[in-house]
Amino acid sequence: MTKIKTIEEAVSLISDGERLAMGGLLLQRIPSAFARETARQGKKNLKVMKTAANYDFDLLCLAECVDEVAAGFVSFEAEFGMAPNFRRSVEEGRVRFNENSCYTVISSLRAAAFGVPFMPIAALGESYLVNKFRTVDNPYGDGDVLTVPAVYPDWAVLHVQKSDEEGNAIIYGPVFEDVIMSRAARKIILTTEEIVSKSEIEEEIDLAVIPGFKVEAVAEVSKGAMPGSCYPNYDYSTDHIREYLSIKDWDTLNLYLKEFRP
Amino acid sequence: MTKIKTIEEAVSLISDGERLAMGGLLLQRIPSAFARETARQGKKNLKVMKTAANYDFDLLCLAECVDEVAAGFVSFEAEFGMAPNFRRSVEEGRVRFNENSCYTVISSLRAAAFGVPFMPIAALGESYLVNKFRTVDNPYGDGDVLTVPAVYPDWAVLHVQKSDEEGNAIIYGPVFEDVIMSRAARKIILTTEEIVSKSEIEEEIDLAVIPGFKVEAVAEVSKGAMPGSCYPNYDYSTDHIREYLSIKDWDTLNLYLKEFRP
Amino acid sequence: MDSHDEFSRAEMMIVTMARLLEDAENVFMGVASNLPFFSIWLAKELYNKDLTWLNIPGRVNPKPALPPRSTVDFEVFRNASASITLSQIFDMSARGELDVAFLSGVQVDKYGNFNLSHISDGNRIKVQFTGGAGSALLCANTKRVIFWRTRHDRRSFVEKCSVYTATGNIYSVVSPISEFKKKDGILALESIFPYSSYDEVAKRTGFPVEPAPIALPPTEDELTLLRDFDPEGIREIEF
Amino acid sequence: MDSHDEFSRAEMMIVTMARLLEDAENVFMGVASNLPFFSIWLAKELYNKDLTWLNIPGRVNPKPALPPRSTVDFEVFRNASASITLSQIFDMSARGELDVAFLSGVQVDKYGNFNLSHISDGNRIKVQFTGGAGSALLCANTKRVIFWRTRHDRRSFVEKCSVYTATGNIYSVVSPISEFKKKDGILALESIFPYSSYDEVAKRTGFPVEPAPIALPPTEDELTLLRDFDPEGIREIEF
Repeated sequence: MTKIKTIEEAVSLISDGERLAMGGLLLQRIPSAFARETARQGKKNLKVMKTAANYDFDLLCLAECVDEVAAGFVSFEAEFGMAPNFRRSVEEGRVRFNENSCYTVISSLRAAAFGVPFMPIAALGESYLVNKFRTVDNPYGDGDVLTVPAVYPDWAVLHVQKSDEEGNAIIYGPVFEDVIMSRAARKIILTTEEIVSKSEIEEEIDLAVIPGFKVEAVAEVSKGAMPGSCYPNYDYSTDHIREYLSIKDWDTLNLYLKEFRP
Repeated sequence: MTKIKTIEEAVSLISDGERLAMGGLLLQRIPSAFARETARQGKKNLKVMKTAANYDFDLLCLAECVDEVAAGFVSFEAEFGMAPNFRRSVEEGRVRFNENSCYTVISSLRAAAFGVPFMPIAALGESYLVNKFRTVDNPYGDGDVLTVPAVYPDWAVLHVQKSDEEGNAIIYGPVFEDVIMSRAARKIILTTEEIVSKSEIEEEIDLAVIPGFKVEAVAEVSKGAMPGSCYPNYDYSTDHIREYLSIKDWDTLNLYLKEFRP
Repeated sequence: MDSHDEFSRAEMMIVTMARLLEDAENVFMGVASNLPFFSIWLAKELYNKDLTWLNIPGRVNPKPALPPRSTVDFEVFRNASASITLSQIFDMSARGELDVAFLSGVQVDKYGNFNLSHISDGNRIKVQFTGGAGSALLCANTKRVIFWRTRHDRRSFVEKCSVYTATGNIYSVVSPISEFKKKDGILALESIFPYSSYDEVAKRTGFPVEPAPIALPPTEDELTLLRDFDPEGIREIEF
Repeated sequence: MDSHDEFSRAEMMIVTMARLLEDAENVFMGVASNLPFFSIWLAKELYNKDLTWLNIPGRVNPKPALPPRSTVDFEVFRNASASITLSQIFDMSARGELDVAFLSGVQVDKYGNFNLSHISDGNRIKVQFTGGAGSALLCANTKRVIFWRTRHDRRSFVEKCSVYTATGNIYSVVSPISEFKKKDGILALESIFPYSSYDEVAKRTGFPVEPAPIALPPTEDELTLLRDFDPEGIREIEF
């Protein structure tokens, strides 16, 4: 059963207000084209989550598509500095930053992936994050145990190097939390550098870690992670990132979204 | 730092009474040579765990090396029938069968791998297994949640296709619970079809799922899973399994252990 | 082949179970599941090509060239659509995402609960069985469980199991001579296989059964496909 | 290069942290960890070749040909000994198996607790920082945490952080002009870098400091290795 859709069709599956776990990490293998199309379609009130993010989350803040960012870290790092639109959106009160530890993001996704209401976690010291979570009595020993609640994303949105038409996909290089996101989410949207034959996936079956059965759409988007990198296909684009970071108003954003299709 | 040892040296690291999570599943990629050497060295009171086992656990029962088997399923399946020595050992009271669901074995290992004292699990209906486990109040909703305790194996004993001298190892084909066992255990012993160069591991870095840092020994044992299979290297041996299943006394066992070295 | 020369008991069981998969999105077969293997394979060929086939090695939609002789046969590793782990399949069940699981046991009772654990004598294990593998989870959380057993006698089909390995969402129970469905919490005879009779089923069942129609025998299509795929008769291994 | 021409502040920080790794079995560097990258690389070259190097992409013991420009630079993916996931590295910390983690923050207080979250004004976020990444877990559960910060001023080194992103096992705090060690729950000046002075450190620190010896400058070996490996000066990117 083919799941092939255009990126426009894929993004149109998302409803305002839904929760998206977005794959990749920082600038590597992130669903950038998906984020741009989401901005073009003017989605609203999305909730996005990931351990450590920059371009995709920052753009969704700039385009006013999100009302909650759950993450451990949002920044473009040393070369480019902080994520300016994320930061401004939070400081101006348009976006709620549900700060987590990267570890608690993962633990919440694990609970959802495992179909259990919470996950016990290690102590977090006196971090203010502890106040967000509840403890239970250790049923097999003394003391209590900190927990995080399951968080079920409506969608895992992942960018991969190869997928067949059914959404069976291969990830090369670090998988980050993409596999656990795919298990935790109710449904999956893939963007892929390339749609390949089923036999090409079979040849590397041990790396085909995303099965197609929960995939609702596979959109072929070559360079779909740009301006991020997609190992080993291409590295990130400093020029593109600097151009993006220079956007200050809606007109420039619209021009940018027209220029960088998809 | 080289971890290369002979299979004899590797087994000698194990102390009587320790808990071993043994890799592979049923007849595939099981640490058979390790089990035979354990029998030769006459280890005692070991506790072994795996989801679904046959030859390795049955042999350790026959050789009276174990006092507890924790598993969901122990059988040679249709072609060869039940695991006779496991069964007799349990029925005669020499071995305690700590019956689990395969799922609760995995969940106990997950808790250990995650360093938390227990793992919440899905309901198990009215299964008698429920009596082994405790519930906690759901901290984020109504009702209570069944849990299993963390089980920390002293050793994960895994048979792999390729390892370098430091114990960085590649598994081809289904990994079963080998990865989670390696994370849950305090230390790891590997047997490997082949010790290869570090650069050979690097060439398939995405499949190098066992890092060497907890590995205490890597023993090169070609055909180390026999009479089980080791995909794609070799299939299981019906003749060998039938010969093994015909063993009825200590003399025959000793002859068998002499014949099949390592 | 059995005494009747048109089709075997194994074949009758296989097609009965295959026909139950017409509307299943995904189906899991566990350890030691020779007959379910053929049922899922046949269902994908004939009735439900989009069915997602899940198994212990975690190869999604395997494409075996030959029938496997074990749960971990290379035929179910080699060609497949994607990889998942057994633990993740259990998680799917825990999440309520698994449609059908095939399970077996040594005893099944009139409530559809079953025993694959042991027969005990007070605190002492008298007879140790294989253990229920994943069944305690799967039976309680999978939408529909098809229980299959290659023997049908009063020691297997009992009023009440001495111990419950697994309970829950039993949907159908298939034996060599009949099929039961769970209705209002009780196993009710659904059909009698063509070479059997109500009397035989009633005599061999340890709880009361009401009469039921005769099942449709395997079709020509079903038999041809099965026999071409399995010339060596691996499907008969447990008979 | 800084005003002093023999070595830069970045180099002084790198070698100070590298020397702390002599007896570490494994070391994790998180996101945005330019200087720790060089420290771990140098420690493996000079002081502790068996050290296990863990990072966000989960490549164990990467062998970069060039210094990376980001956390997810291909240089730390390409060649490595094995693969692990970030989640599994956090699990190692939860299990008490992680020896050293490098963490950073915008504010650190005299108790060694730090803030990488925000400055708030009652319930309103006034200044949003990047978030602490994995630090709440890592600081509480890793055996030794090395906190590094490329600025040393009274806004960064404070009496008490307004909010705690992470607290716990701070072992050393390294700034461009000095190193602190946590003693009896309080940060105590451990050494003053050769181009600085007690007065400067005291003036720039928002809590009381006692005098301490001058640190050993980078050795010839350390500098040669670093400069040969990093001719473009990636190590200076945050200065």
